[in-house]
Amino acid sequence: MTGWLAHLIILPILLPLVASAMMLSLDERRRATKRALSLGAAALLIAVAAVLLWFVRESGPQAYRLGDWPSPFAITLVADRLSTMMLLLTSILGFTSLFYASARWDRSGPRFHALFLLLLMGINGAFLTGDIFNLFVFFEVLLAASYGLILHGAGTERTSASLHYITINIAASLLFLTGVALIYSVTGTLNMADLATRVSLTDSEDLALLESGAAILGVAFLVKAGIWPLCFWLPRTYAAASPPVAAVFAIMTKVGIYVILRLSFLLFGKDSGGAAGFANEVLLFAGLATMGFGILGILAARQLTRVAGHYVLVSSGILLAAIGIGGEALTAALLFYLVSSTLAVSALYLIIEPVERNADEEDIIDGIAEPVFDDEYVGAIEEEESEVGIVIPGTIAILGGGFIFCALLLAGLPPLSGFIAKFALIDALFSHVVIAPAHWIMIALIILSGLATMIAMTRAGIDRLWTPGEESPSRLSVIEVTPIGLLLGVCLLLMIAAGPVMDFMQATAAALYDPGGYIEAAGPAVSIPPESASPPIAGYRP
Amino acid sequence: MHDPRLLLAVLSLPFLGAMIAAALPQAGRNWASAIAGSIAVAGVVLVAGFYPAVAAGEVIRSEASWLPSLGLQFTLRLDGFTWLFALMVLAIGSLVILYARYYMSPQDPVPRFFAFLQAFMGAMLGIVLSGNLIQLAFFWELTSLFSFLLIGYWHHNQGARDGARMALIVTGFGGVCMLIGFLLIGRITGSYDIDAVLAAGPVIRAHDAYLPALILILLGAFTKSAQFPFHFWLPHAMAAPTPVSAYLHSATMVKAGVFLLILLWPALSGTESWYLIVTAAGLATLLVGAWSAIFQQDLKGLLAYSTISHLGLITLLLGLGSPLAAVAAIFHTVNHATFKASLFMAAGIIDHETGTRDLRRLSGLAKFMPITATLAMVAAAAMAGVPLLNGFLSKEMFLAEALEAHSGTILDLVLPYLATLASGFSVFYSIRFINETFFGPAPVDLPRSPREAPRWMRLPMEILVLACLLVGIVPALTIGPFLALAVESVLGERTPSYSLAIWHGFSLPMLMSLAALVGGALAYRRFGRRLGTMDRSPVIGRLKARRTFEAVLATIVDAARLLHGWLGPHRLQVQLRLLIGTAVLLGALPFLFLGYSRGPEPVALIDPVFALIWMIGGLCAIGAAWQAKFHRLVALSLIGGAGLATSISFIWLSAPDLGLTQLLVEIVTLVLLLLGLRWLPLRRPAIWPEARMPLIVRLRRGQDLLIALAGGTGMAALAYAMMTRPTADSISRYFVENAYPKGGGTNVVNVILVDFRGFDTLGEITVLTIVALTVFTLLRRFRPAPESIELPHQQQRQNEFDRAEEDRSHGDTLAHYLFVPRIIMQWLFPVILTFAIYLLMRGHDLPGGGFAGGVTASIAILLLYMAGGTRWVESRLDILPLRWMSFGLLLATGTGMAAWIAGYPFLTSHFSYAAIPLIGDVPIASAWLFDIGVFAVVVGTTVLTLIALAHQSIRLPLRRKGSEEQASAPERSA
Amino acid sequence: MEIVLSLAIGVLTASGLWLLFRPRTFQVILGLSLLSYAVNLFIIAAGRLRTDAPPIVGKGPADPAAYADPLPQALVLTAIVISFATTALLVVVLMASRGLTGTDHVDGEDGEP
Amino acid sequence: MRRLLPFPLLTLALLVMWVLLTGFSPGHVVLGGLVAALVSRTMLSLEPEVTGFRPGLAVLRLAALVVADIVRSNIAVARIVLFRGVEHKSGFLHLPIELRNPYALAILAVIITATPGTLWVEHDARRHIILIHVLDLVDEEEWIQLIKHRYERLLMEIFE
Amino acid sequence: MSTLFLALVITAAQIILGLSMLCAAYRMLRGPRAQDRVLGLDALYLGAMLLLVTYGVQTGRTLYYEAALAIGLLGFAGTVALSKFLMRGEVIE
Amino acid sequence: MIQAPDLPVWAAIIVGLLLLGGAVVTLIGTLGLLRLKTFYERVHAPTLGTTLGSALVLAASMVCFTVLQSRPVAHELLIGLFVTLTTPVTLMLLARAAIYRDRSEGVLPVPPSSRVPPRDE
Ligand code: NA
Ligand code: NA
Repeated sequence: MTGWLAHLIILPILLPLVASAMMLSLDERRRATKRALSLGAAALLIAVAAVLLWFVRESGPQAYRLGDWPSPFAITLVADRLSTMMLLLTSILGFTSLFYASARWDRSGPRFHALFLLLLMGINGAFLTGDIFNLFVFFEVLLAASYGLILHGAGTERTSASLHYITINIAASLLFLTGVALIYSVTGTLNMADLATRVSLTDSEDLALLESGAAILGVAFLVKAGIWPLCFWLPRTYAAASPPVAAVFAIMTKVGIYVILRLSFLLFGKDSGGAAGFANEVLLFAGLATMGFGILGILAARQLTRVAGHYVLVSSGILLAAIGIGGEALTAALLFYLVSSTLAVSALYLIIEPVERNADEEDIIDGIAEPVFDDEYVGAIEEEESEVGIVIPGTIAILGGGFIFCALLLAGLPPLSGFIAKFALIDALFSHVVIAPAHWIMIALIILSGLATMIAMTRAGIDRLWTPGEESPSRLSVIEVTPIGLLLGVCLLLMIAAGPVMDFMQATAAALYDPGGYIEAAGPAVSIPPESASPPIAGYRP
Repeated sequence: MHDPRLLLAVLSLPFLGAMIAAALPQAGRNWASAIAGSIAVAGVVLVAGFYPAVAAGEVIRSEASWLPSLGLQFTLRLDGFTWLFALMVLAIGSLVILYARYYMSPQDPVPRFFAFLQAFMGAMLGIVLSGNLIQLAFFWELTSLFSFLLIGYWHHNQGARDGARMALIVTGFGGVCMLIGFLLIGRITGSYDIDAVLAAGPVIRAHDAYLPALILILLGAFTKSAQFPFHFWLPHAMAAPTPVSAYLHSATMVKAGVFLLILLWPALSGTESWYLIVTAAGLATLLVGAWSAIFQQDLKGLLAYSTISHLGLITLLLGLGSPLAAVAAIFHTVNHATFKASLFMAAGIIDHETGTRDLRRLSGLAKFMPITATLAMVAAAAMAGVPLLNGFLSKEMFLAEALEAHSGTILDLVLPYLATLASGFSVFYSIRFINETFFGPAPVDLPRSPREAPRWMRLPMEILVLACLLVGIVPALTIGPFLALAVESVLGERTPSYSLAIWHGFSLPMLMSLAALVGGALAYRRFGRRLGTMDRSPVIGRLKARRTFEAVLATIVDAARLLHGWLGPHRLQVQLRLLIGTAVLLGALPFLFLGYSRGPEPVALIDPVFALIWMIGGLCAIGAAWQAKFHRLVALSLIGGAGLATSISFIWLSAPDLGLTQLLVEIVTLVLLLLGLRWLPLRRPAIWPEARMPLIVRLRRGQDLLIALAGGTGMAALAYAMMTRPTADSISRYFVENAYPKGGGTNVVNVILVDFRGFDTLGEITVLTIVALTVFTLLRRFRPAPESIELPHQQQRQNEFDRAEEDRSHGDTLAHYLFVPRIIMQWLFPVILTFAIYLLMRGHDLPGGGFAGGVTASIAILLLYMAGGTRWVESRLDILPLRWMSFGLLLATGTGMAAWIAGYPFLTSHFSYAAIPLIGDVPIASAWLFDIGVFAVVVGTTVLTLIALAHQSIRLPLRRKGSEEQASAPERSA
Repeated sequence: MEIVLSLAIGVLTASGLWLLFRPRTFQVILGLSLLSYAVNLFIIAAGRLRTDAPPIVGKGPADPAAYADPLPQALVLTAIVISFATTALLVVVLMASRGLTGTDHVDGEDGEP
Repeated sequence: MRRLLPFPLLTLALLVMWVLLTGFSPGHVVLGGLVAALVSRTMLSLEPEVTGFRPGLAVLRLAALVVADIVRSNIAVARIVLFRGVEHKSGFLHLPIELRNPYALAILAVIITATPGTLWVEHDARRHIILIHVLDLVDEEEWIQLIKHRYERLLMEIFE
Repeated sequence: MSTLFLALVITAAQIILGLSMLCAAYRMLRGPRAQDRVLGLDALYLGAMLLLVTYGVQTGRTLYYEAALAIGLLGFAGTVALSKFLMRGEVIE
Repeated sequence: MIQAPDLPVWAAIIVGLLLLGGAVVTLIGTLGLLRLKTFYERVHAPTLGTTLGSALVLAASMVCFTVLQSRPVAHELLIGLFVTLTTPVTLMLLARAAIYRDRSEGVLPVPPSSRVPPRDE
């Protein structure tokens, strides 16, 4: 990448930063300007991410050395297939959620747009950075913004939930720092690509220290990813957040997953021995446990937001277990699943609120209905209700359609991308030479999760949308419908264009397995000879 | 005319029609039905057009790229069998659409109905035409989905909602199992393509994974075709509008399972497991369905159970595994579709015209609707297997096959008897259906006065009944060639010779048929009267599958809640214990494997002062841990002590910048915590006196102590191991070497912060900004606890005193208290500001920098606030924290972006000397501008945070007056 | 020296963790403060102990061996700032939670002390 | 000049502070001057009361006196701390005061408090009484005279 | 010779200052009243400041001066806040 | 142990003595914290360190750096000045708060004849 195009890599970080910094000096009353500014920035982010993705697909990983310092001394941003894919996903979610928020949610507290854009900045930064400490910084940016966004609109539940969320994340951040310190103390570098080369050269004496550092670091990421038993805060926090915020939070667990993917392949790739294997087992079993827990949560949920939250856990579990099992095919499948499930959860969070808007505050009615008629069908006779369908008002029809699509996506049923994702995952699991018991368990859990989702979603959907209520449904604004439609449209596109998308994922997985391109782009250039000291030279460094 | 691409048209037309229908206005009944009807007819025509090619033995395939990397093409495939099936789906579909046009009430939002119906038809066609298994599963799940919508079409009825949900869950579950089965098949054969799979039959059957794959696929087929014990969803699906039942339960939905069994019959059948599982399931279904059908009081209920029974019959035939049985199965599939569709239509007409389907209330309708009655009688006779009707032919074949020995088990022996018995039941309920509806005295007290159905509503029935008759009388001329085609394409070389003649002479099957007919009729004569009083079928009725289903679901949910509660504690403390515990465990594991050792480097001599400092620091830390519960202020000062020890350590360990910064942050944090402390409740003494503390609490504390000690020991051990190892070849070497020559600063730490790693700093000030915004946002809505709304008790007392004394006035105590401090703190303000600027400017070369300077400036402002109070300060100083933040961020970012102009990456620093007379060359680095940005952000954020907190106090009087004034001054000043 | 610093880190960590597990928000905040001291010292320790070698270089050639590792120091500075910010936030959330739930228990409900 | 430098003494003090901090060089004097001038202007918005400060010999005399007293008091207090036997009776002391200038009062407060053994506790601005705590309160009257004669008079000279 | 002497004396002075900090810490820990503890903290800060000055002398570097100055100029802010909290129940009114 | 700066003997002696003196005075002050009986007595103790103790230590530093850099170094004066200005503020505020607290709890450290501090309860 040369010329002006080269600076494109940093735009996903700078664009939201500058836009929000500009908004800070704008008065709170100039809402329209702020909306325009933030939506414009979010739309631009999609374009930037798309161009980057296209470019990276054509020409391989690209690095951006901040401050023009040589690698590995500079903080390096790296755009490769994986990171640009995550960027694109983030910017799509960001745009749709912001769009949705402008229906009314951005009015429930001051500075919503600034916080939202800064969240996007943090997420984008975490995806782009090739430096392990800079990753910490961006984690903090995105976490801080997420604290702000959760609290947006205040209220008891939000505050209580965020108290847990913040405390746990601060504790996790301290673990992050500890891990980074350990890794730095052994390797002497922070650049991920450089780490990759240095880790393989580590003395066996120092290996335990390094692995301990990686493990502690891993715990920090696993908290973000929402792994059992470190995930109990997640469903509650997401449920407490306002819908557009929860919708964009769908990407947050994926940041943790992304980092685990990135670092596990860079640091403990195919060459490293026992420790990596052990970590994989931890990931696998914790992932399976997370799936199990998520399934229980989906079944146990009394509110749709909790269903969604536990689905997030299930998807985290699937992704982590799949990382634990490994293999290129499975990695490609998990990437596809990652994209699909993220979009699905996001759409679900957006649609829950209008669906529940009509319903009373009550919980979903429990699974068992009154046994009106028994095994033998005698119902039709006793039912005095007229057999004329009630006219579904447009709102309900649209909501119902959207809701069904979300349910299908989550349960992995056709015609949206969830089906392909599920198929690809199981297919990859079956493609192993030996199908271990853990693989069977995982397959069973994938299926069970789909069923549990279906049970919970039909229960909720029937209850909320099909059960006639006295009130007439409230109005549904176009601003709320459009983003949901956009997200579902993307999922439909993923289904139709499954071939090329899956090809992309496979190439991405292959690149993860052979990170040579990444290391070449972002790692140390050539050994730098010590500079002979001289007075500072004026001007930009040559 | 057999362009393979036309297959795509056949498949997509219904979906297109569905979309059009969905877009129609609610009153568009005629349009919707007309479009749907023409699409179905067009489909029939298109499929019929493929006949010559199919008849020539060709397998028509149309492929498009879909997921090539996973071995998936979007393939449409048409052979003799699927041709017949597709034609059946479309033809009966057309008739049902015509019927539905008249059945559905004008008030119904029928466009939606036709949209769902067509989409369902499309999905069913998708199953039939799929050329690979995954695609088949795809459409399979789609049929579940659309049947859900169709069954729940009258969703204002509880029964419809429950029925729809049950059908979806049961068939959806089966579909997923089937998908896994397919994936296993794919793994065995290396392909999902149906032709490839069919060709690989022997490989599949010999494979280890055959049995699991078989079971999974059968689960899919059985749930879909309502085989025992999954049959219970079908009767409940009768809550759907009758046209839906007529379609779903004759030619489509339930037949999908049968279709799958037939399709994969060549590949999967012929093993013992196939025989045992499929035959047993079919037989059980046959009997259970037939038995239950006898006792139904609802017309549709009777038909539903009869459907189950006939599906069982087909399954049983397929289970037998002999080619002849397969022929019978295919034949009966078609026959059942025709007579059952017409019977459902009859039931619908009766319901439509009389307002009830209750057999006990209906009677003597033949007088009122003679044509319908006649048609229904013919169809029912076909169902009962009366000669000269199509049902008779396939049932004969069934009975003949039942006589054949297949396995050498007990089944061979009992099968003929059970088959005859089931046939007898079938006769029984057929007679009951006709007799109790059409014969007997005229009905009384019906909701509507019965009359003949409209002409066009009867037409579909007439066509179907005609088909029953024609096939029954001249099978070879009508169905013969098509059946042969289908059989040929399924069985291939194994196609047996069979005859479709009506009369094969007196044979054992004939005798069994006769016995069933006579026996059924006699039994009806004997027991028919008593049926009206029974509310459920004997024996089978006790199974209560539906209630079991609901109970199972409820149990699952309850169990899930219980387990979820156990496995997912929501308490923060537990979560933190788990987090730290996990970290300690995982952090320690590598040492368990690789062993712990200190490094080889010698340790430095212990500096007694340093040790002393940490004696103090450690005492403070432990003291804070000890005191934090009841003596918060004390704990706060002790934390300050520990922080001071940390600062000194930084300085001792050659980090003057850190020491300075830590000190400054310490001060601000202390004030911050004190500001927060004002809003906390007074701590009550312990609930339990130490001695009577419950055991569980003791245990929990012991556990906490254990984890805390483990964590502390772990960190200490890690630190020790780290410090005693030789230094790695660190990248900081470069920073030290180049800080001055390339970064233009001698303070390497600062050059790293603003230049080498300025990007981190940019992120860090962003975090500050975000937090300040959040704090500000949150505090705008802040609602204190009731007991902290009042002024602190100290102030209340002091104000009271001021009021009580004659020569004092309100606020005197405070004024006197702060009299001297205010003067000093006020004059220190410019001094501290100067110090702040000094720290900022020297940072690049010596300890200091933007952050330290910014915090110092904030402390200056903070002191003013403490000395003068909020109103005093804000009436004098116009602090615009948001502007500071905005300016700082933009300056820092802008400095970074300026490098773009010269074509360098973001944050590339610029360095030059400005020649100033008298003073000489003054170095000016862009990094310094960046640091000013940091300074501004830090000032803005710290001040905003503290002010927002402080403002809560002056908002209180307003609140106490009950005023809901929400605006706060920082916002106004922003 | 190394052993003293290790012990210091250990004591800070243990005290901080003990407080972190307490049920009152204020205790938790103090615990996090202690933990962040511990972690900051730990990061410094990652650069190995050097006394009297602050990384302030002269204007001539600089020998990296003569100076304490500056990188961990820069990292700690960033960490200090961030932990200051999050502490501020936590204090405010604590206040808000206390105001809304009426208790300063971390779970918003007064159960065990 | 007044407009430009509203607090010349403050500006000068800040400049001196700057030079003390940075070391003397022409560049720093200029820079320090700029900073001092700018920063001292912020005092404008704080609207401090007029000091009424008149620099003169009295300032030096006061300083010398204070230093001497502080050293003496250090020794006295050290004795009390170190030797348990030393008799001391601590207590509060009310002191009517004639000083009205707030700056003078502030400086008195600082002096009294900075001197070991005495502590300015409170000033009642209506009754013009100050409350002092004395570590070694042998003779109340002696203390009153000490403060009034030694410090108050000098301060009145400087400020009023 | 003089360096050795100085080194010893400085270390001795530092230890003495450390002990004085220990006394202050004792007061912080023991109280009995909150004001005692705040007083202890103030004394602790003073000791720390002097310690930093001695450290500057010991190392012959002026780098630590700013930290000492910061304590001298700003260290009182914390104790002021604590005192005001004790007196008024509120730091900023 | 850190290598001490290389000073001429006379300077080393001066510096050493000043340092020791300052440290000892400070220690005496803080010993007061331990030994004095009431808070109002203890509150006097730290002033030893803030006055004479600081002065001596700062003087040591001044001498040391003046000798080392062979030009007058006086920035320690600033520390002295600031400590002198700020310590009284703290002590005043603290002592007043202590009196308030004592009175509100019924302990009267000030003779009741005075009407200066608030009378609570
Ligand atoms: Na009064
Ligand atoms: Na004093």
